[in-house]
Amino acid sequence: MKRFLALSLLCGLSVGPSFAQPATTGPMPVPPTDFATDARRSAYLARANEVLQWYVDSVKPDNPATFQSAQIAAKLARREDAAAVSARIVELMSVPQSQDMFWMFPWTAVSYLGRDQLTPAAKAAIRGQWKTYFPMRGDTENHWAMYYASLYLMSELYPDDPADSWFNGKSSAENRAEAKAYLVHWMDLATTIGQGEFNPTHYIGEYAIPMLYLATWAKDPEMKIRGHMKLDWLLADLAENTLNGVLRGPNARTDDTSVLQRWLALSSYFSWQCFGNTPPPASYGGFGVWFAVAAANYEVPEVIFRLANDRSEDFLQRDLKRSRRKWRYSDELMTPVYKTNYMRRDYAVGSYQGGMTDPIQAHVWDVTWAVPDPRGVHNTMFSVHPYASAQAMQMYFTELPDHMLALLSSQGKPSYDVPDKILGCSPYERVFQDLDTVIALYDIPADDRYPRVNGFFSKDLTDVTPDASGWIFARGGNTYLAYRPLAPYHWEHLLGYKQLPSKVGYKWERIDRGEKGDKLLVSPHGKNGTIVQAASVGEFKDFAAFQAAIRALPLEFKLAPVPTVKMRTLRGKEIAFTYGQAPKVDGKKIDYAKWQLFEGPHLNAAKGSRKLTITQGRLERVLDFNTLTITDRVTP
Amino acid sequence: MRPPRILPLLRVGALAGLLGLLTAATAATHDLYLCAAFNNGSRVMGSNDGSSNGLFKRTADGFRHVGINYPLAISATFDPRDAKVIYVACLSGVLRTLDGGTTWRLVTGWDETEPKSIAVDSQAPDHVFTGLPDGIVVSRDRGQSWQRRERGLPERGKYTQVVRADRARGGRVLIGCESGIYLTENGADSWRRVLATKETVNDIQQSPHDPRRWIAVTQSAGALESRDGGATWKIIPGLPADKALYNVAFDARDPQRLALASWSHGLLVSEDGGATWTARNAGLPGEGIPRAWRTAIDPDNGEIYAAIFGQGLYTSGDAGRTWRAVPAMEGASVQTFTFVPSSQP
Amino acid sequence: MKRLMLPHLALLTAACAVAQPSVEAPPPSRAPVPDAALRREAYHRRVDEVLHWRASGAGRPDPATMDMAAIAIKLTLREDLDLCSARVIEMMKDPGTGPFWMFPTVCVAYVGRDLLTPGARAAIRNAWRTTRQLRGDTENHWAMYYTSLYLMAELYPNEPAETWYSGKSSEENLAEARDYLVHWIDLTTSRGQGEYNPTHYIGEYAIPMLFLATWAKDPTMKQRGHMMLDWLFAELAANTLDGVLRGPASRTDEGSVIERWNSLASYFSWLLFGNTPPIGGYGGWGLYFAPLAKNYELPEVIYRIATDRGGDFVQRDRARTRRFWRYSDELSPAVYKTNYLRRDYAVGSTQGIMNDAIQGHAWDVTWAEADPRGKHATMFSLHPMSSERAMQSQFVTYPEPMIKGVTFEGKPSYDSPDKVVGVSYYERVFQDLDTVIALYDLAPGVRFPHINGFFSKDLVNVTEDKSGWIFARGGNAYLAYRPLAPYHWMKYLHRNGGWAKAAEDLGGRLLVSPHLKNGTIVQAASVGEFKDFAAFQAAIRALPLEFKLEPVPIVKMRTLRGKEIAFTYGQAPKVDGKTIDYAKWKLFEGPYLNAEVGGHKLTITHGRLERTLDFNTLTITDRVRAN
Amino acid sequence: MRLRSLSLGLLAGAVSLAAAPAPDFIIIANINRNYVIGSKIVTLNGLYQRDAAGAWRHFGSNDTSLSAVAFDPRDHNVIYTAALNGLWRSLDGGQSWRMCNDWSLTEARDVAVDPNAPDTVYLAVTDGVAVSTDRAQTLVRRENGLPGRGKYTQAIEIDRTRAGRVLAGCETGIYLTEDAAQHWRRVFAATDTVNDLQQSPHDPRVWLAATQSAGALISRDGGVTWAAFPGVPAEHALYNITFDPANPQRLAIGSWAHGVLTSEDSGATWVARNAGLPGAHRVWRVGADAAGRLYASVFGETLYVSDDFGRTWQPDALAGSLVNQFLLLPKAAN
Repeated sequence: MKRFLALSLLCGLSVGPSFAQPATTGPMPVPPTDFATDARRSAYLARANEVLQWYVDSVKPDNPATFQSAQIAAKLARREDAAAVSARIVELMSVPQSQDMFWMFPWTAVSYLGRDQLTPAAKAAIRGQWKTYFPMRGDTENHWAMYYASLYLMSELYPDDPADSWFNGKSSAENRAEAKAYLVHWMDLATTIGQGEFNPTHYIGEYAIPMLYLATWAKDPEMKIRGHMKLDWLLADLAENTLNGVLRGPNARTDDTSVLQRWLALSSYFSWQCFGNTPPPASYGGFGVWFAVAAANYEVPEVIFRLANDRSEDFLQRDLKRSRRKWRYSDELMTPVYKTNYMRRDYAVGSYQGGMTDPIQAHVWDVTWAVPDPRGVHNTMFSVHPYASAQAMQMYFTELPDHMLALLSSQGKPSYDVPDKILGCSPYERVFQDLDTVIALYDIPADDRYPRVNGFFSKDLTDVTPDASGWIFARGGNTYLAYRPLAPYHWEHLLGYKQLPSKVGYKWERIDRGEKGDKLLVSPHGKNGTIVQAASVGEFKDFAAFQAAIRALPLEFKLAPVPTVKMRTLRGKEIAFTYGQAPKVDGKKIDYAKWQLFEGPHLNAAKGSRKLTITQGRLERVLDFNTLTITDRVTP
Repeated sequence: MRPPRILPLLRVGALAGLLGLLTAATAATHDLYLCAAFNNGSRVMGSNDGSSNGLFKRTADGFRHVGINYPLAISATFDPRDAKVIYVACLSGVLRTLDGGTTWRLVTGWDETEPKSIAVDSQAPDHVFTGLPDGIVVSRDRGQSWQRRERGLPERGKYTQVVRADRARGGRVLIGCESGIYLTENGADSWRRVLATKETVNDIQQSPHDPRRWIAVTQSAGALESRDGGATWKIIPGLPADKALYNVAFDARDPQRLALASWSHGLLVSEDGGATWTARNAGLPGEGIPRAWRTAIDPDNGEIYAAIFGQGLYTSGDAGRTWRAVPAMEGASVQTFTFVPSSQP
Repeated sequence: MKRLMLPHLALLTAACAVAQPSVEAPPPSRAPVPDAALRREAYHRRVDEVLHWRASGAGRPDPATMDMAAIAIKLTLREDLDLCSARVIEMMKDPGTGPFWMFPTVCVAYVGRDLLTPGARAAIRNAWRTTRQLRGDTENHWAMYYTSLYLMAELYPNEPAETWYSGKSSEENLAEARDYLVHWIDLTTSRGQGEYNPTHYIGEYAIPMLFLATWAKDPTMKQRGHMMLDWLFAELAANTLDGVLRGPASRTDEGSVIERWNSLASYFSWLLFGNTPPIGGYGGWGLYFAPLAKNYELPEVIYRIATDRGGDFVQRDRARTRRFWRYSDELSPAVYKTNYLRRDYAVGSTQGIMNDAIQGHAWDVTWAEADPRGKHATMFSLHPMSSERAMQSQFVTYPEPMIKGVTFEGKPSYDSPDKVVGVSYYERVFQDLDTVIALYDLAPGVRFPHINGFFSKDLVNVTEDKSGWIFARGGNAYLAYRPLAPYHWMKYLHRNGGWAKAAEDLGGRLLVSPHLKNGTIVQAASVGEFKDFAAFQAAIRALPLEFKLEPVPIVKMRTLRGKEIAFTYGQAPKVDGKTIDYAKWKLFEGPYLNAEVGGHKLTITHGRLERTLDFNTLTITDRVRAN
Repeated sequence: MRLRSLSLGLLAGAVSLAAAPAPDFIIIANINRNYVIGSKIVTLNGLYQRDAAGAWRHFGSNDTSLSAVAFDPRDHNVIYTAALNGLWRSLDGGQSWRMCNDWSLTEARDVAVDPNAPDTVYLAVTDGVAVSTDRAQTLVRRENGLPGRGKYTQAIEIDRTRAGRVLAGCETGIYLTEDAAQHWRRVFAATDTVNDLQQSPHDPRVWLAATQSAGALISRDGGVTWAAFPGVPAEHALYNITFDPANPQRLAIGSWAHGVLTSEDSGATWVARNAGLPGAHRVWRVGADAAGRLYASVFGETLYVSDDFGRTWQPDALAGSLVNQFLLLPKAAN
């Protein structure tokens, strides 16, 4: 067992400098108003340089541990201290390497950044490790993106080396061909039936960085433009799914922290770096430096920049994504994910249809609200079925059934097999969202490990008001929220996790923050459901008026034989939704088969098309992988 | 305790009981290879615990690491003509050495991943069969190139955990899949299902005494036996079917002795050819039932090996009645045992 | 009268303290840098060289050394911000007029929009109220004028008419400027550049276009600026050899005609392609490109065209003459331009047309030099026309004062019999690959009834052969020059830029052929194509050649490349019996640049890279052809 | 030089200037001899008015490119100037200006206001004629009857006796409209440019023209038919022609090649009057003030004045100036 990425691994390399990160701890960045090329460009470069500066400053002369690959890359990117850098590389390369693709891409970056700066000895030292150290390819799409992009670039940097000079016994040409074939295949998948690790809170770095490297360094113009296009694609997806720079909506893979504090994700580094509209997480997310070292070679297309920053109009975006590969116990290798995001100035509502996408780390739906400063704020509301299952694990992992649950906690996932968990998807959940109404229905077998539903109530909600009507009203930021559990419930404190020092694997302690912490609405009933509706504070005279409006809405539901809800939403839509059946809106069935790869005011792509059209105002950018064409158009 | 960092040769402890083992090992006619990792089972991609992992070969001084330090090596197979030709199924694909482990090549490409098991057709040793999470690839040039050969396998349900070639008849291979056992008799040109299961078939073994006799263990269908070369199967009654069985081992010296590993039941031994089975867990580590991951029986001396998940390797000279820890294997996770006749060049 | 030349700003900024490394260093490597990141870094280093050169010492101790370029650069570098503001206020007390004042001011206004003090910004803004701006009369003037007006109107939107010198509101100014720029782009992308193949004026287009691409708020104008900038640089790339601009030029000057490297175009080649040294002071105008240069990325396909030539190529383009206000049946007749570029030399020409009254350059053969600085690597002939009527046709002037005025305004060479710049009514040119035939039929009574052929000081082995050919070698090119009428030699005296008061002897000769009916044939070949010089000469001599000069000059010949050419003054030339039909010429046609007349769409190609600039849909498309 | 919209009764006979309000004497002068587009203007250029003391007072915008000026007869605060940029208009006596044209009109050569329809303004440009009927707020081309090519228009002059009757001096001759430029017809064919057109202040039917290669012309039928002055040479360009407002017999021509040519017998005979002017002639414009004093602007030199109709010349102020127009402007009602 393996492969649950803990990002802290790489952060750990930068031995915690004691000085401040200006953007992380400083005031909220002012959303850009000057979209001129020079203003955007200089601010973007300044942000990248802040990262580099921070790393350069973190080197302590008397402590070699503070001088690692990230510091090396930062110095090379700034063309500083090439001699010292070379010497340090020789030193670092003199011992066996580890970390697999997380080793590969940094050292690929160092090799390229240093190709005209490093001593021959330093270059040879790195190159030598590509023979002696055998990095694993991993088992996720992000692993492979890093692995193959790195292998591709290194085999281009050393284009004619024989098979016995590479760890895997393949020649440069063989490695290059294999890497290219996979990357093309992956891009093909992602641009026809959707991104696998969609809406990534963290993994965006593991795609964006390799793609930036391809765009920057690939010699083959095809791979160069592919990298460029895919990077645009990823950032367009990010831009469209962020509100004030904070990623919203469902995620293929995330973690407990990012689910509660949406801002605290690597994606916030990318919003900061590329869009300038939210602070970066500490240490620039750990991975940030690897983007920053090559950031100058990329320009965020203006249409994407504007897309990230303009929330003057509400919009609804529907995307098609993919589940992780289901090796077994599924009729389909990759099941389609129908993702919805409804974005308003004050809040965002996002979901997919429920069911299994990733065995451990998925997040299915939520309502998140805008806050002036997102740091430390748990600005979200959602419910989950706390599902834990060996068979679900086996679906995705090529493992025997018994040991995985037992090991998760030592692999950094202590919350997987606990009844009060708030992360993960379930085969027993069905979700339907129409604008800012979400209905989640549950039909959990009685013999399930945890036959209950956990609803998350943030510490940052105000005026939480259980109403006689059955609705629970609350306010988050400038958003009124109404939460309707469909079965009896009780409240618990949501316990937090504290990581304990450990030499082997991870150890955790659970913490109760008491009344000051988050609360869990626990509804211990297998047949169950949650309805959430949201509205802007500005839409109602006062809280009471919102409550009255919610109460006035017709709502019928029953839970047996399967949960079913009929209701009118705050937006006047008549919804009929039965567990296991296609939802109906105003009498019309939702036909997921008709969903496009992207559909909305800003991103559009037909299923299977390999072609994304990004639109914002009069700007349009088309990324066409069929013809390897980037088209920038301005509508007159 | 953790193994020393960066140590390809595992040091041998001074346990008296060990000497017998080593004596046996040095006198053995088989070499034993293990696929093992020393990461306490908690391998996180990208982590660094400094351990040496992958393929190990038993030597007089203990288990010596061979070749690449690869934490997720699953199984090793060798060319019956030339034991220097070794195939290792690992997370990245199939690793092959032609020189006994000095140099290696990852012979598969991007579209083969996470193989679990490899079989070489002893009648046509250039033919290599690899089981993947999504089916079967076959090489007819000692692993240099690979083709999918899945005619007769279902579109879904061909997750393949184990691949075994019939040593008696060329082109005859059995595979244990998610949806049962499939058989080819023409070198994988076509397959047919010979046993249907709902969950994965975890291991298949051919009897060293009677090539028509096969035993399979499964995740939820218990253990099964075939007496007709794998064409038909029947449940072995004495074994539980409620929990997954991981693997099974014949004793090449004694047709009555069998061993079976299971996470939930521990180490099960039969001394009557499989008619009855007894748990032999005393002395194995763990609270309650030991997490028996793999078992094997040394063809040279009948020692039973038990790999306990994350807790090392144990051996028993008395059919599991008592167990000894194998020194310097503490914390190891042993994935497979491969006995290679040492008479091979 | 007015409006001929750009002031030589390079002189104004010559007083900077630091060295200009690239100006003084050995010529840069011409090898292409395939690595995009290294290429970008090298580009940025060149930009920084310009910025630091101009910033260094400017303003301290003498504030008067801070001109607008220095202010823009210091603002870009975030240096001496207080001084910048003070100096802006000072300079705005006495604003200039016209596009050459406007665009530097706009540059400072934008670069300083967040850095100048409110007082400094107000001073700039106020100058745009108080001081009338002349629009000028050339396309480059208007490009600068309207771009500047456009950007100021966007920077200060919604302001009333009385706050602008034009008496028009921000919106009116914006609309007018936009309309003109769109019109100009429309004209250029459908019928060709007016001031084509510009040795100097490229700056006066490229800088405004970069301003638009960087600062225009209206995305359509931003996109147009970006696309035109690409268009200009694609043209530059395709017409340079080793970074030096080649071929005919709509408007140029003596310095650039005989020393082709010595032009602002070389600054752009240096900055963008890195393959030739920049001219001194970075061409003066280069200082206004540099502050923004890092906001532009030269498309790789253009870089490749400039630096990575697969082989010899012919590029045929269409362009336009300057507007003929009178004395012409057409306002702006078509120019048919040919450029043949090889590794060792380039041959370029128009069909022989009065494209500009003063500054045209119709054809030449230029060769490559390891270091182009100071080299007169060119051979051509011309009729030294000086004509009041020609002046009147393009200027709103009376006949007499114009010629005086031209000299008065800084072009004493215009009315000189031994001049080497200018086009003539009486010249017709045809080029096939590396053969040029120029025929002359001068009207009796023309002011200077002779032909001047330019023979560079850098030619070697100039050999007057009894066959009538004059053989010579320049660099790795063999040259054969055939005057069709008797001639004599005279010393070439150089008036630098045409404006220098003194005529200097830099070396070189003029072949002067004082006959109205006349002609010149030039053929070129690479040294590597022949065993030795004698073999080249023998090959030329062996070519069938017939010509007569009466009643009009006519030449029938076989070229070194085996083509049978028949060319009669005033008639369409024939190649291998086939008449050249200029009506079929595309806007661009060649291996790298292709565009249809009226198409508004340029396709730029190199290897697997393609970039399309489509003004119909305001679309930039980058494509990579898969392997 | 043009005399426009004048209430000529006031001027006839050179009456005492003290008796009636003297007309304003206005010129367009450029004093920046080294100006090239882009260089700094260090002197005042454009409109000058002579004050009572005889000094030249600059007003309006400093513009080196003005070629002509016209005033609204109803209100002299409304000023139109033809300029490099096109047409500039002031509504406040020159304090503020509006560039009335857009990019499609440029290098205006002449401007005229119809005294009988004073909202109507005619603009001569390098490629034709534009007309405004709203005091130059909007300008439209009106070229029906002008040729496709050959309509370079140097001079535009309005018949003060009839609204909408206008003559245009073009590359290809003189064109007449009688319907406010709805239609034009050619009344005189030239091969080069017609440089100047003037209507007599004494007899509105009498018109003069100066041309580049057809000599000087006179029409006695309101510009419908034209005849060359036999005594005026035609081989060189004539730049402008003027009446003497004080004396109907007196005419003067300015010319680069010939200098000042004068006639004191209504054009029957002509003599060169260059004594006292710099040697190489290069006369750019001639003009006459209300008192009959003759002025000559000499290219590259300065403004000269003669009190004896050209027999002797003295330098005036404005050294280094080049005058593009002399204008006598009667005092307006306001």
